[in-house]
Amino acid sequence: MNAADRISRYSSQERANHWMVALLFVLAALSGLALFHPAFFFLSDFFGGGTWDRILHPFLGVLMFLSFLGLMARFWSHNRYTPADREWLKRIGDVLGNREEGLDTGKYNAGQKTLFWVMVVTTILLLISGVIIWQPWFAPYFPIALLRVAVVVHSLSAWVLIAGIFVHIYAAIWVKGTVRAMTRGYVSRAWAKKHHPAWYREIGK
Amino acid sequence: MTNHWVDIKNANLVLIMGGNAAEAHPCGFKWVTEAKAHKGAQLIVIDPRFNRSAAMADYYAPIRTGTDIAFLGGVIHYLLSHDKINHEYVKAYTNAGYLVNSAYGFEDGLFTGYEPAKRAYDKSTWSYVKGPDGYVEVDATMTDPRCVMNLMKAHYARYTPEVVSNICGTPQDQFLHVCEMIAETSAPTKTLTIMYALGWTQHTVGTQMIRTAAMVQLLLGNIGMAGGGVNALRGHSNIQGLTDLGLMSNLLPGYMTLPMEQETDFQKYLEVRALKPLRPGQLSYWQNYPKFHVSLMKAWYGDAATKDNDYAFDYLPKLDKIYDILQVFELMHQGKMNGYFCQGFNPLASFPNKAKIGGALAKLKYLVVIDPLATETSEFWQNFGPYNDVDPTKIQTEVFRLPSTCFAEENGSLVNSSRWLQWHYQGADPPGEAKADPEIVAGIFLKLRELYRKEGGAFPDPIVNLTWNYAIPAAPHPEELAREYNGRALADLTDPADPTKVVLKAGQQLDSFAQLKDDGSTACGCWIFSGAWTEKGNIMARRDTADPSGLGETLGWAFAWPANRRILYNRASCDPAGKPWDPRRDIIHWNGSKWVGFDVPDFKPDSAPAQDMGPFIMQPEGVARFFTLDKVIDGPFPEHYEPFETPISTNPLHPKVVSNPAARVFKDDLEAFGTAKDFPYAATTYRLTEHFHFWTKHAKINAILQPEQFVEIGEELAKEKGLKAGDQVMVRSNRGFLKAVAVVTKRIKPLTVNGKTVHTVGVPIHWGFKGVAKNGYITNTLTPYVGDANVQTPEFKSFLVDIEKA
Amino acid sequence: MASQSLDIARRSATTTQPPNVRGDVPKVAKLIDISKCIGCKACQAACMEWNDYRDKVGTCNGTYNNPPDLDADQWTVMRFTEYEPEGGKLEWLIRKDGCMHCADPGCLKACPAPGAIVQYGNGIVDFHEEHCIGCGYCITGCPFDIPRLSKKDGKAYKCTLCSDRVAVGLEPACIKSCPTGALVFGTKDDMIHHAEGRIADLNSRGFAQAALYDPKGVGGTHVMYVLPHGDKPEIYDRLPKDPGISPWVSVWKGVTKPILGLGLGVIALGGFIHYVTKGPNEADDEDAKEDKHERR
Amino acid sequence: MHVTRRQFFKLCGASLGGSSIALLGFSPAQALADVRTFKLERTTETRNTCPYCSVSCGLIMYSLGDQAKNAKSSIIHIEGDPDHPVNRGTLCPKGAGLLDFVHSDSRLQYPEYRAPGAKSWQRLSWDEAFSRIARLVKDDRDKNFVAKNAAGATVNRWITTGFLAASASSNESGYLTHKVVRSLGILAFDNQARV
Repeated sequence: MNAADRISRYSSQERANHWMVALLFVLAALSGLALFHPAFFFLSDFFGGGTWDRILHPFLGVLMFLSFLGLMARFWSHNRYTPADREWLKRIGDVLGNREEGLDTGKYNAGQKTLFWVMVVTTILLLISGVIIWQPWFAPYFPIALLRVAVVVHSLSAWVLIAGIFVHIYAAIWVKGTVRAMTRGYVSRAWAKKHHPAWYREIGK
Repeated sequence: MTNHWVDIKNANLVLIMGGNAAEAHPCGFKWVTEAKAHKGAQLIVIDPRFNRSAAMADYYAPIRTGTDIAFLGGVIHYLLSHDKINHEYVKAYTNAGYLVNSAYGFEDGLFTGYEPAKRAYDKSTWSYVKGPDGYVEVDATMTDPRCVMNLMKAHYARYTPEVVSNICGTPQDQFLHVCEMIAETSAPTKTLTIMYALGWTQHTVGTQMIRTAAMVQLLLGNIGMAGGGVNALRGHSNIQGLTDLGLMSNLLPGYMTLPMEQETDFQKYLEVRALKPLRPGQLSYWQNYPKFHVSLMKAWYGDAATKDNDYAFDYLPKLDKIYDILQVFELMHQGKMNGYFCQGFNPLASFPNKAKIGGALAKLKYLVVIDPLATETSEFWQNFGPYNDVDPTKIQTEVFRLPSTCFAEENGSLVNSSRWLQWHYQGADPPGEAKADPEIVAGIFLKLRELYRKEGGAFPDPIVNLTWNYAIPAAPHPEELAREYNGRALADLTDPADPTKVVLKAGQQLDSFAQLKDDGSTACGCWIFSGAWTEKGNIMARRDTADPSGLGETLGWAFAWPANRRILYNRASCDPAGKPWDPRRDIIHWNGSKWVGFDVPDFKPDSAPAQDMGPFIMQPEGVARFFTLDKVIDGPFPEHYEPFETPISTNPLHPKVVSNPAARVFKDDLEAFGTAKDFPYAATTYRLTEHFHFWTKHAKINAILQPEQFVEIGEELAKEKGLKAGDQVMVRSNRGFLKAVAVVTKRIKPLTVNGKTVHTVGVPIHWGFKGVAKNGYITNTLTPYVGDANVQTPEFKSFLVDIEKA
Repeated sequence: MASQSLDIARRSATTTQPPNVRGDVPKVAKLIDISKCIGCKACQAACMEWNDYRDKVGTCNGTYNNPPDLDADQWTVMRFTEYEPEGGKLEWLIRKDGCMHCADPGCLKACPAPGAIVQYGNGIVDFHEEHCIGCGYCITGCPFDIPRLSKKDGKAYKCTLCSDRVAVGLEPACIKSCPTGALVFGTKDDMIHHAEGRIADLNSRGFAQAALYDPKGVGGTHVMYVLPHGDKPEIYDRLPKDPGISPWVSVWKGVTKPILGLGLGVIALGGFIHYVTKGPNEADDEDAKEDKHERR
Repeated sequence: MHVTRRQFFKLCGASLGGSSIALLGFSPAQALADVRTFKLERTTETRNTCPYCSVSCGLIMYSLGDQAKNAKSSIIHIEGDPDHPVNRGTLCPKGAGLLDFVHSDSRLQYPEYRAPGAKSWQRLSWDEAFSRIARLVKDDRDKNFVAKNAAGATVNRWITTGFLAASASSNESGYLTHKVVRSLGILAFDNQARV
C-alpha cells in the first residue's frame, strides 16, 4: 500500500498506550484466571507459582487501570453515542453477516463504543473491589461481609471484561485491516470508507 | 491436705472458700468437676470476687475479705441450733464432752488471760479439768455447762445470720442457703470437702479461719472420710515437703521443734514433746518423739552425737523467739542483719511492703541469691524507673548470684499437697554453668568447713562434725540424700517380739519410722519420710496406678507420708464399732482381728474397737479438739477479728477489740497502717491462672496469655471514679502505690457491711521488673507488714487502698 | 502419617475426587463443654507449645481476653462474657474459640489454591501452608471468622485439630491439657453421646435449655459445644445461632464459575464459527476504487 | 550403599538438573496432603513433676536425640503424664508452658557478682564465688555467734545471717540445706510456706 492509500488512525502514543493496556490486561487476566477456577490454576506457573501470582495480580491490575486511564482520556470524546449508533445496533445482524452497506459509521461503531464503556465500568469496578480484597494491605480494613461481595463483583467484572476483550480481539481479526491500525497506525482508505464512512468523509475534507 | 486430690471426686458437696482452686490449681480442680459429673456433687464458692471457681459453682455467695471466721462461726451456730451434726461422731471422736477449766472465759472480744502490754495471752486457764487419775474429765452426756460443746454453743450463739450478714456483707438469704447445703452433709453417708489456700492463711486470723473450718467438718463428721476433710491446696510444688523437712525458723524435720533457750535440759526437752495420753488407752503417738529426735541427730552428726553429749543437743541453736520472715526483715531493716541467702525465693516481690523489704536488703553486707532465673531480689539495687526507683551507688550490699538448675535438670522428689513424695528424673543438662542446689550448698559448706578446720572460729563443732559421707563430697547425689532422710539401721535391729530375730542388719535402710530407736542405733533425717527409700529401693518412684476400690486410693503410686497413708485420720471413717459410716466409702474397717482396707490405717492396726482408742492418734486425747487448749496463741475458740486495715473501722461483735489482739505488730508498721478515712476500699491480692507467682513472667507462653499488670474493680466503683475498662488506674495504700490497667467487672459487687457500702479492689500479684511480660509494679508495694498471730503469714489478703484514674 | 493423610475427603481447588477409597475412617470430633470450662487457657498454652508458634507479648485491654483475638500466631482464644440477665444470677461465660472443622467447610470451598486446604476422611479440615498463596479467600468463606493471614509469611493459619497428633493416634494437644475435662475428643458419635450426658446433668442443675451446638448449616461440625444456654448461642460472645456459608460464597463457588468459564469458551468458539461461516470482513477492490474515484 | 564414580557423577548431574528445573518454577508438587511430621517420634522421654503448684502434676519431657554420646540433649516438648493419678495427662496453662521456663531468656548461666555501689554484674568462677561467700559467712559468724545468752544458758545461735529456702526445690535439696543451715546455728530460716 502506498502512502497515498493510507489514512492515519492512531498516533504512536495511542498505539503504545493501547499495547501497554493490552499487555497488562493479558497478564492480569491470566494471573486472575489462575485464581478464578482450578482449571486455570496452572497459569500461575507463568508468574512463578500461586503465591507470586497472588502477589503480582493486584499490581498488574492497578497498572492496567492506570494505563487505561490514558486510553480513557484519549478516546472518551470519540465514544459518545450518536443517532447513527442506533441504526448500527438495529442492524447488528447485517453487521455480523458482513452486510454493513448503508451504515454511516463514524470513527467508532456502536459495538466499539459499547466495548469502551464496558471497559470503563469494569475496570473501575475491578479496581474498587480489587482494593477491598487486596491481601494483606487493604482487606483487613474491611468487614468480611463486604469482602465476600467484593470477591463476587471482582470476578463478575473480570469475566465481563475478558468476554468483551474476546469480542474485541475477534472483531479485529474478523475485520481485515484493523490490526494494522494498532500495529502501524494507519488503515487503508478503502477500509475507512467501508467500515467508517462518516469518519472517512470527515478526514477527507 | 487431710485427704488428697483424687479423693475430692468422692465428695457430695465441695466448699471452696479462702482459695480459688480453679484458678490456682486447675488440674486439682478437675476432681471437683469429676465429683460434679459422676457423683452429682454440688459446688459452693464463697469469695469476695466471682472468680474462675465461682464460674463453675452451683452456688456462689460473696463475702467481704477477712471475715471468714464470722461466716463459718455462723455455720457452726446454724449446725448446732438446727441440730445438724453427726452426734455419734462428735461424741466419740472429738473433745466436745471434755470439761474445761472453770477460770476460762471470753468477754468483750478477749479470752481470759490477756496482757495488753505484751499483746499476748497468759494461756494457763485454757485447759481441761483433770480428774484424780490424771486424765481429763469427760461428760459424755454433754450436759455440763463447762463442757466444750456447751462453751462452743455459747461462744457462737452470737453469730446469728443477722450478725454474719452484717459483718461479711453476704446477704442473709444467701448465707442461709449455704448453711442448708452444708448441713445436709451431717448425714453419715454424705460428705463435704473444704478446699482452701492462701485466702485463709494470709490473714492475721489465718490459723483460726482454718480451725473454724475444721470445727465445721468435725461437727458434720467429715474428717477421716473419703470425700471429706479440710484440704489445704498449698502453693509451691514442694511447699509441703519443705515444711515436712522443717525448713522454718523453729522447726526440725518431721514437725519436731527446736528447743527454746530456757530448755537447757535435754531430757526435759524430750519429755514435754513426748506427750503422755490425756485419756486412758490412747496411743498419743508423739510419745515416740525421742526416737525421732535421736535418729535425726544421728543422721546429722553421726558418731559425734552420743548418749553422753545428749546426742549433740548443744549443736542445735536455741530460740529466744521465732525468726519468721517478718521478724527477720524487721531486724534487717534495723540494720541488725549482715548476710542473707535467697535460695529460689524472691522476697522483694513476695514479702509485704516492698519499700521496707528493699530498704532492708540495702542494709545487708552481703546477699547470696541462688536461683535458676534472674529475680527482682537479685537486682534490688538496680534502678528500674518507677518500678524500682533506687540509686545503685548508694547501696553497699555485695550481691552474689548463683545459677541453679530447674526441675528438668535434676533427679529428686517433691511432696504435693496430698503428701505424696514423687520422684522425678533429669531430662537435660542445665544451661551454661548452672549447678544443682545440693552442689551449691555443698560448695559453700565445704569451703566453710575447710576454713573452720584451718582457722578454728566460733563453735566449729557442728560444722566440722556434720555427716558428709557422700561419694562425691562436692556434689551429694539426690539418691544419697533420699536414703539419708529415709533412715538406716546403725546396728542390727531385732524384732521386739523375738529378740533373736534380726529384722534389719546394720547399714540397711529402714522400712518405716516404726523401726526407729532412741538409743542411737538408728539414723533418720526425717522420720515422717521414712519408708520412702527402703531396702526395696526407691518407693517414691513407684508407678502402679491400680485403684482397686475405685475411690482413688492408689497405694502403689509413689509414697505418701506417713507410712503411705492416703487419708489422714481414716479410722474416723468408721463408726466406733469399726464399721464404715458409709459402705460406699469403705476405705478401712475392722475385720474382727485387725484394721484392713484400701488405705493404710491411720491407727494402731490391731487395736480393737472395744479398746476405745481414739482415731486422732497424734493427740494425747485421741480425739479432735473443738477447744484447742493453749495450742494456738489467740484463743481456744476462733473469734472474728477485723483485718488490721478494716474498711469499717470497728468490730461489730466487740468495738473495743477490733483486730486480733494477739497478733504481733512492729512499731513502724503500726504507723504505716492506713485508715478507712483515707483509704476507703477493701483490697485483696491474688493469683491468676495464667501465671505462677513471679516465675512465669519469664516464660513467653504465659507472658502472652496475660501480658500486663491490671487491677479489678466493680462496675459501681468504676462509675463513681469515672473509670472504664482499659484505663490506667493508680492504686495507693499507706505504703506506696502502683499503676495498672483497670479491668472493670460485674464480678466484684459492692457489699453492705455494718450499714456501709464496701467496695473491693482486686490486685493480682504477678508482675515485676524482670522477665518477658510487660514490666509492672510489685504488688506487695501496697500490702501491710503484719502477720497471722500464730504463724506470721502476712495479711496479703485484706488491706485498704484508694484508687484514682492515673 | 502418610497413610491417614491420603484419606482425603476434599481438597481445595481440585476438580477431581482425591484418593478416597480408605475414607471410611471414623469421624473425630472435639467437644467443648462450656459448663466445665474455667477459661484457664491451658489449651491455648498447649496449642502454642505443640505447634511451635508464639505471638508477641501484647497488652491488657481491660478484660481477661488475652490475647484479644485469633491470629496466625494464636489458633485458639478464650472469650469471656459476664452475663447477668435481668433478675438472674451472674454467670461468667467462657468460650474457647477456634476452628470448628465444619463438615462443609466454607474455607475449603472458597480457596483457589489446589491442596492448600484439605478435609481428611476423619473430618479434620487442615490448612497446608506450603500450598497457600495468601489470597485470604478462606477468610471470606468461613462462617465463624477463624482463619487469619500471618504477617510474617502471608499464609493463612488456623487450628489443625493437631492433625499430626491425630494421625498417629493421639488426641489434640488442647484436649490433653484441659484440666477440667471441658475439652473431650473422640469419635463424633461418642462425643454426641457424651454431650447427651452432660446436657442431662445441666438440665438437673437448672439449665433447662442446655443443648449441643453442632450447626446443620455447615453440615455439622467436628468441634462442638455443650451450651448451658443452648437456645441463646449468641450470648457466648457472638457464637452464630445458625451459621452457614455466605450465599455470596456458596453460589459463586458452586455452579457459577464453571458456567462462566464455559461461557468464555463459548464466546471463543462463537468467534471461530462466525469466521468460518461468514468469513472475514474485508475492504475489497470495489471500496478501493470508489476511494480513488472520490479522491479525484 | 555402594556408589561408583560414574553413578556418582550421574547422581550429581541429575540433582543439579533437577534443582535447575525447580528454579524455573516446574518444581514437582510436594506430597499433596501430608500432615505435619509427628515431632516426637524418636525423642527421649523423661518422667518429671511440674515444679509450680502443689498439685504436682506428672510430666513427660521429650528431648532431642537418643542419648547417643555425640548428641546434645535439649528438651523440645513437655506434656502431661497420662498415667499420673492426679493430672491424668492434663496440665494447666503454667504447666503447658513449662518449655518456655526451661528455655527462658532469664535463665542464669554463670555465677555473677555485684560489688558495693556497682551498677552492673561481673562474672566470676564457681570457685571464686564459693570462696568469697564462705569467707563472708565465716567472718560474720565468728563475729556474731552467740554461744550463751544473758542467763548463761548455752544457745549456740547465729542470727545476723539468714536463709530463705526454696519450696520448689526437691526434698533432697531441702534436706541438705536444712542440715547445713542448722549446723551453722542459723535461726533466721524460712521457706515459702511462711507466706
